[in-house]
Amino acid sequence: MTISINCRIQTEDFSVTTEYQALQRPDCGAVVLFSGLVREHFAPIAPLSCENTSAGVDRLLALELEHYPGMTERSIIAIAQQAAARYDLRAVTIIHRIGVLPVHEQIVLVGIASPHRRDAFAACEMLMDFLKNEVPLWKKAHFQQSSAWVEAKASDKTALARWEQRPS
Amino acid sequence: MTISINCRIQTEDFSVTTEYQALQRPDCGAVVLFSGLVREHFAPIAPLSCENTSAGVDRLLALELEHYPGMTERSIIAIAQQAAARYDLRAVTIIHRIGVLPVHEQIVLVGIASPHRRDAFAACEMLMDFLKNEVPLWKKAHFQQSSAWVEAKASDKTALARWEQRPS
Amino acid sequence: MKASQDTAVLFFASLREAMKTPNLNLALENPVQVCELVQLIATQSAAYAAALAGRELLVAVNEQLVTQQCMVTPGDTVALFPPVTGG
Amino acid sequence: MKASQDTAVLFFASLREAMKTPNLNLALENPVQVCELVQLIATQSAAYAAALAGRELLVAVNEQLVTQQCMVTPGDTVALFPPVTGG
Repeated sequence: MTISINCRIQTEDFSVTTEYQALQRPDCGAVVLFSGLVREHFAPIAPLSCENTSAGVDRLLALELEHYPGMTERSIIAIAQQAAARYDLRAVTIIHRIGVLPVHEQIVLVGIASPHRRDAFAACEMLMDFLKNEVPLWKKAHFQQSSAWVEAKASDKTALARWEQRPS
Repeated sequence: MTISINCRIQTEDFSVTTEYQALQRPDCGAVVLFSGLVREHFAPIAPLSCENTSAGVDRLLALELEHYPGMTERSIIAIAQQAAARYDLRAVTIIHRIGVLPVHEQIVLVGIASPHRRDAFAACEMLMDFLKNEVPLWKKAHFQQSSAWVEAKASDKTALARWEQRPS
Repeated sequence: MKASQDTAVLFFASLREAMKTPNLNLALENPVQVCELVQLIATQSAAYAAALAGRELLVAVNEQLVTQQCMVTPGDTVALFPPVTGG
Repeated sequence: MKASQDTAVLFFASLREAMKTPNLNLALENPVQVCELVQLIATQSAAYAAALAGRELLVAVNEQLVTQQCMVTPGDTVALFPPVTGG
């Protein structure tokens, strides 16, 4: 069974349409896509309530993504291969953007094509958890008045642990 | 918090691009899309091996989707509301096609926009499990030489049970 | 004797094909259980009896999924169908 | 005395900003543990010591994540960075 793995780190935007079409396989009944976007109301540590944000508390303008050229690309291919070893996948696409990404911009795309939906869902969610914990990428939040590096969330580590408990 | 629920039963094809754009919300960092397609090598009961299929065993031409007009639409809205009551969702799109769908055609789309990826993934997967078990839709497989109604899979019932065990 | 009221019974998918009709109208006088209603249809013809026999059936009354023990009131719409396979 | 070989140490994200440089070259003569290498950098200046102190650091040696106890061989590329936050 061949599997096509397509991983890219890029500054330019990606097209969900193009990637969705490229993922399709005649023997795949399921395509799952995850798209991560820069949302408003982003708080680097403690979440701000909507009321505070709209009342003029420092507003997020953009996220800046830094990576480790070489290692980041290799890490992403490595996690794609781990997912492919664990689930019945036929195509995996991972695109992560770097540089300055204003609010509403697309940051990351994970796309999976599989004969069966459960494999596609599990692999997509696993890859997002691995991306959040194991790939050298760092976010800096640029607010109107200040900037701050985003701190790693405990909930992302917890999410990662799920994949260690499950049988492969 | 407002939530937009968009459910449709239709014979015509849908555009993942259009639905993806319609799902995006300024406060949503996560969009998860599931697209189900008519795959080759489809077997209504026991799976055929690829060897058999390519060796000329009865080949799938199309799936035909039957529904219960009125109840199907209401059931889909009901499951979307159940997902929205359980997870932090801002937009839900469910489109299910009916009629004759040749191989490679799109059958179903479930799209979720949420502030957080875990809610988006869980709701999307829950909705697919509910669609497979609780919504009046039936597939008939048209092969080159014969036709057969698709039988319900035990694995889909098992998948459904997961949502009963989890806390809401 | 009470006036009877038409109760529509709809069939879908493989059951519709086996029944060779998408629906029947039954003149019910009193409420009956779904399972009694199915028996009633089976007594109408050997073909119906054969179509309904030994088959896992789901039931909706007025577009709500119910059990075979649910009561059907004259005038209700009943739907009988095999386990669903959409998605 | 052995010839020393340049060992590149890269810094990323908040650590890069705190160190005020994206990299340093250390002339190592013998293999050292990562934690010893971090100590070595901290002794070079008070600013480096402050940047490295009390911070959760991840380490990659030749682009592979390793622990602080891992040995660094002269000529390796070491990267130090805070916990990742991509995705």
